[in-house]
Amino acid sequence: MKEKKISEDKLPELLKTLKDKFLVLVPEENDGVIEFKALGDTYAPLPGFSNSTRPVRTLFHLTYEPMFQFANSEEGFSLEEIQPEEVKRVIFGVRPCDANALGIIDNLFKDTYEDSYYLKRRENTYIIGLGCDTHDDACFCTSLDVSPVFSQNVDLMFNLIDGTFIIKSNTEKGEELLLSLSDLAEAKDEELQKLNEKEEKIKESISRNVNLENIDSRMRANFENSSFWQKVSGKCIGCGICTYNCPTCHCFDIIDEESKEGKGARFRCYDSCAFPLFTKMPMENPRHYKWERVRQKVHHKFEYFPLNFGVIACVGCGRCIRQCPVNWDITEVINEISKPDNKG
Amino acid sequence: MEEKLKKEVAALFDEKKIDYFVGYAKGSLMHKTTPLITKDKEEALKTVINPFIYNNLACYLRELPGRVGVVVKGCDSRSVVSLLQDNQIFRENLTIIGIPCSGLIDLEKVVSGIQVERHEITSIERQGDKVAVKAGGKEKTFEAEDLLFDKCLNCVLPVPKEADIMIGDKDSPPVNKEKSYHIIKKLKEEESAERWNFWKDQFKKCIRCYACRNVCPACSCTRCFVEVNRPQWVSPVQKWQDNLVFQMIRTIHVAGRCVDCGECERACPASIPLRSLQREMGDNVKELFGFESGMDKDEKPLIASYKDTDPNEFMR
Amino acid sequence: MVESSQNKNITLYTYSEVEEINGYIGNFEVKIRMKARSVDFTKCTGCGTCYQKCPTKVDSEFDMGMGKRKAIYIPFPQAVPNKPVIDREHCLYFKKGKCKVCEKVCPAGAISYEQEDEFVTVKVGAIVMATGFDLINTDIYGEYGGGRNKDVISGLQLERLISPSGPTGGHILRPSDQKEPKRVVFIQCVGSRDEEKGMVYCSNVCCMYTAKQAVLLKEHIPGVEIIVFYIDIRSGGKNYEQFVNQAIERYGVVYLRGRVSKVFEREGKLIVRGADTLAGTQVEVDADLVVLASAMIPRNDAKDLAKEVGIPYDEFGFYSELHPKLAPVETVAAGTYLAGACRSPRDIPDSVASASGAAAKVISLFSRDELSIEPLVSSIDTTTCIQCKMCQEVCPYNAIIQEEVTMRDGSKKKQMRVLESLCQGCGNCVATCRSSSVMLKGITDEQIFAELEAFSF
Amino acid sequence: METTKKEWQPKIVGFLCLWCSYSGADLAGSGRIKYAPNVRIIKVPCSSRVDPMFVIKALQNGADGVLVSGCHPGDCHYQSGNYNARRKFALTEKLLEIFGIDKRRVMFAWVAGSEGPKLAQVMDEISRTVKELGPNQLFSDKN
Repeated sequence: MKEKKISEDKLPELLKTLKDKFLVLVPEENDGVIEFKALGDTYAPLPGFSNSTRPVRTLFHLTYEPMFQFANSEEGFSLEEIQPEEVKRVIFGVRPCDANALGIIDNLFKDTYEDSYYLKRRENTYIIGLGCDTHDDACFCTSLDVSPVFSQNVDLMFNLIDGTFIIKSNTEKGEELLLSLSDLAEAKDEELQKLNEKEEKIKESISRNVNLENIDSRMRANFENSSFWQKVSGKCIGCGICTYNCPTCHCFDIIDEESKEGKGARFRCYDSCAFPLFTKMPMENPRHYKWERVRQKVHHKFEYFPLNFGVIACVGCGRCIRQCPVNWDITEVINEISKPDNKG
Repeated sequence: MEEKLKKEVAALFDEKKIDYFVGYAKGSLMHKTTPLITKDKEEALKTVINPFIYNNLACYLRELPGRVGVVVKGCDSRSVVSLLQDNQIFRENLTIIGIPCSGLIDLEKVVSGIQVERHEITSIERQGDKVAVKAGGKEKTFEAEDLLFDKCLNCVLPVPKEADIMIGDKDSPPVNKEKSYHIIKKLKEEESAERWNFWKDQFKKCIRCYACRNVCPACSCTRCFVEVNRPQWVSPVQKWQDNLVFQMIRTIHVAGRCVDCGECERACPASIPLRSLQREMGDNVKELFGFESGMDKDEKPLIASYKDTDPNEFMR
Repeated sequence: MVESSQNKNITLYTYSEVEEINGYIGNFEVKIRMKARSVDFTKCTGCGTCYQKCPTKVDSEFDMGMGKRKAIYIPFPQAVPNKPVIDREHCLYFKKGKCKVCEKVCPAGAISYEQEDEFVTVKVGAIVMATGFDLINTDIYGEYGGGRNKDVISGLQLERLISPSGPTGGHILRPSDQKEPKRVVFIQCVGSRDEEKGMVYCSNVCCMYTAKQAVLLKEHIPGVEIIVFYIDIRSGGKNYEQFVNQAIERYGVVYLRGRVSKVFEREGKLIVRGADTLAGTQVEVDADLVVLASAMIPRNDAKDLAKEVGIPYDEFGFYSELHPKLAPVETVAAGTYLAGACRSPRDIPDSVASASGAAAKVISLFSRDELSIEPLVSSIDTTTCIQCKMCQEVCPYNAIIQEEVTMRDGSKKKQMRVLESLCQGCGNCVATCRSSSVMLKGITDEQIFAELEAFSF
Repeated sequence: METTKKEWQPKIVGFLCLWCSYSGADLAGSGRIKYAPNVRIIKVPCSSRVDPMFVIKALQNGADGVLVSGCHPGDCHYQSGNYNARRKFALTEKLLEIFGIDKRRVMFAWVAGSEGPKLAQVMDEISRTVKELGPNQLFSDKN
């Protein structure tokens, strides 16, 4: 289908029509935290580069979610499965990096075990991407071949060119959604040309860069280099910001919470490899030291995940750098590993 | 100042007085700084001093073996003293390099002040009571107290007390108690139920990343009580109830240790005003027991000591 | 005392003070300050020439200020060891740098002015507290003369007057004019059973020693008249009631039930004004000597020592026993026992009984190789402990120590440990530990948590 | 039998020290002193055993009120436990205030072993106060 377009000032109206059929989520700022919230009376676009504080995956793979309830009473043991809510959602304003990340973790949640919670939400959600007009100094999507204006994992892609949104449909779901929106004009070729120019311009201006040449073999070679890891992990405080707010991290823990009278529920909740308790076993902790945990995080993204699914689990959204309380910078670490003089 | 610090650091390495240097380096993001922990003299010379050295480096001291030279601001020096009181670090292993502090500039306040994003701001310069900010074509001068961190506006100790080397002269940030306390004051005036609802909403945002705890020098346990699972005081499931209980108990645990460095609030990715909790607790500790954290390394920790004259009126 | 000084298993430290107590049951380390005596005991023969020649006279503490001693002195005739000591506060040489008479006259050359306090640390397995008592200062009783009248004395002072080795050689002569008294008034419960000014408790011994002293006075001074003002006569104890009856019936001691409201001087006599509540009349008698049965109180520094040892004491300063009925000589500080009046006012038979009890407890403690204790004790998880030592700070029993241990790989590491023999299981350390590294067996957090959960709200 | 709807009764957790307050409760019992039955007692060796965490956890578990009681200052069976405890209690009280939990839900009291009547008084007082405050909805997901 040919790209459509809509004038910038018509967007709130468009979103409003979607609201009749869907739960429409749009980014909203509150106290410096940008969150996807249900669309209110009107949509107010956020200025400049403003990606959500938490990646959009947190709307699919929830911080915590009950999986089943159980009760143990005199009548016997009962168990009731809890399925995710059946709500058709439209998420508007997803940045290409975050959309790409969904594509990456789809691999995992669709793998040998199909994760119904995640997949059902994916199925029920229309993702409308919003191309970046600008970026900040933490962004490095270009290094990971992520376009700042398009992603394969959106249903619709919006890009603002001179006061007009160019709308590109990317999936059948997208097309279906687009068709439901009445009379949108088709974008002109020169507008599409301008979009390409915009893409090139942003790509050029992103200066943060990671060298991923032969990264897997270099990572492997560097694995045993404990002094390297000790050094680079020195200032890490071991909190969970970079993992919890990473668009591709997905580790979780399973907890049974039993309350009074034998009633309870099983929960799935986020867990982070930055924590000492992560995968700790009764007598042994596989990652006893901070440097081992930092190494796990980096290796998981750049070695193990590619090994399993053929794709690096990083999209260069820059959250881990931007939000880190001590400015720990993964790009510096990767580049350090990629340095030709790094002995490994 | 920076040059003097570099000279001192070089001398410490040359005289083999320290094994590690802990200071600040230029960060990888515009205007930000990052902790610098190194055994290498050349690397240590990358150290910087500017109004953005917000990290409280005391939180690294427990981990480092050997003799450590550490750069501290006034608030950080109180953390160091507090750790000394708690037997977590030992004075003979430390060379404390003190920096008189005239307040730290809160980049978020700069951004919202000039309405330009951080990475587009070309320069931020402190000139006495004023701060000049340049961004693209814009240029604006602010009153320093409008851009400093809230915590700095009611600083108890701008000049480190427990220090071996002092870099620079006396210095202190402007005082504006009103501004420093605006959240605390607002909450204090509310009914307790409203206060509870406020915190309830705040902790619905909490993702339990534990950045507040990990960045806090007062949280010196290797195993936190939340990691205890028999009994499970706090469930790992990030429900607001448990998030809130976690912070409540943390507040009790750091009472008498918290030096109002404000790192918990700065680190919080959910922008929960944690500092106002800790600061108010700290003020209460001072009022109740006349105890101010991290002022005298020979003082007994708050909870390990008592006085016959401690408040008793609240008891039935 | 002489006997115990000769026992090879007993070491007496006289003229010494306990400075510091460390350790725990079976392994106490007691640091003792042996005060400088200024006399070399290895040389002194105890001949007594020095204190005969010493020019300085001082009020004798042993004679309750009624007699004199010298600046170099033996506190009382049966003292062990029977060798003198120089009172540096009053000695002319120490005060003014001149005199040295004792040094000149000492045939053994035993005087040593340069002697300094010495410290000795002894290792002991158990400690018996036997710090005894003081008398309340009756100067607070203005109605009884407030200490201004020399002839108003305490029971202990009268005891010295009766003693053959006392200041009067056993002749009962009143302090003011050394005349034999013809009428003596005893006032009971001075400071005892007095919520207003004194102590709320009964001093236990006064009824009986008053009866004894009354009888002795009757025997010493023919025709002496004795009047005892009392609240009630407490003569519980073997043969005690008979003894009091005998004093009244055979010796004719007059007992008047009532309080004395005032003692004052008139024409060289002491006028005692009081009530006879049985007759319901006011009485006024003139006396030559008034004896006050002053209350027994703990030694003035008993509390300091208790803090050092780690035992509790009551509001007055008497040491607290572990259990009032079942463990009257034990204390909460394991390995520390109580004997005599340091626990509560008591007479000689009771003191001997409690001392024997304490000794028996010590013997039974020492006879075992292993100690059985309450199982409710704390323990520390050294893998999560950060050694902030807060538990050590709050432990009232010094039951938590930091020690160096050798790890499996041969390296040394410091860690905290609870001495189970000392721990009394209060749980203060548990609630103080932030990382939940301390556990109180039997009352664990898990158990309390389970109790909370079980309430099932 | 029961015809009238039962009046709501608060559930209160009481942490009582073994030596004083718990003995006080014993004494109140043997003295046949009547008091409100709302406090469920957890016996602890000493008030210093009470971690502020217990108080918070009790409230989170849905207790409508918490009573913590120990020996009077100076009377501690363990010498100084209650002095240490008092500092923690003062902090706990402030903590409740800071977070906006009604302070009246939590009561700290000194009750000696000889104070049976006071124990009864304290029990009545907290029961009455908490009853007035109503059920503890603080940690409830509703509202």
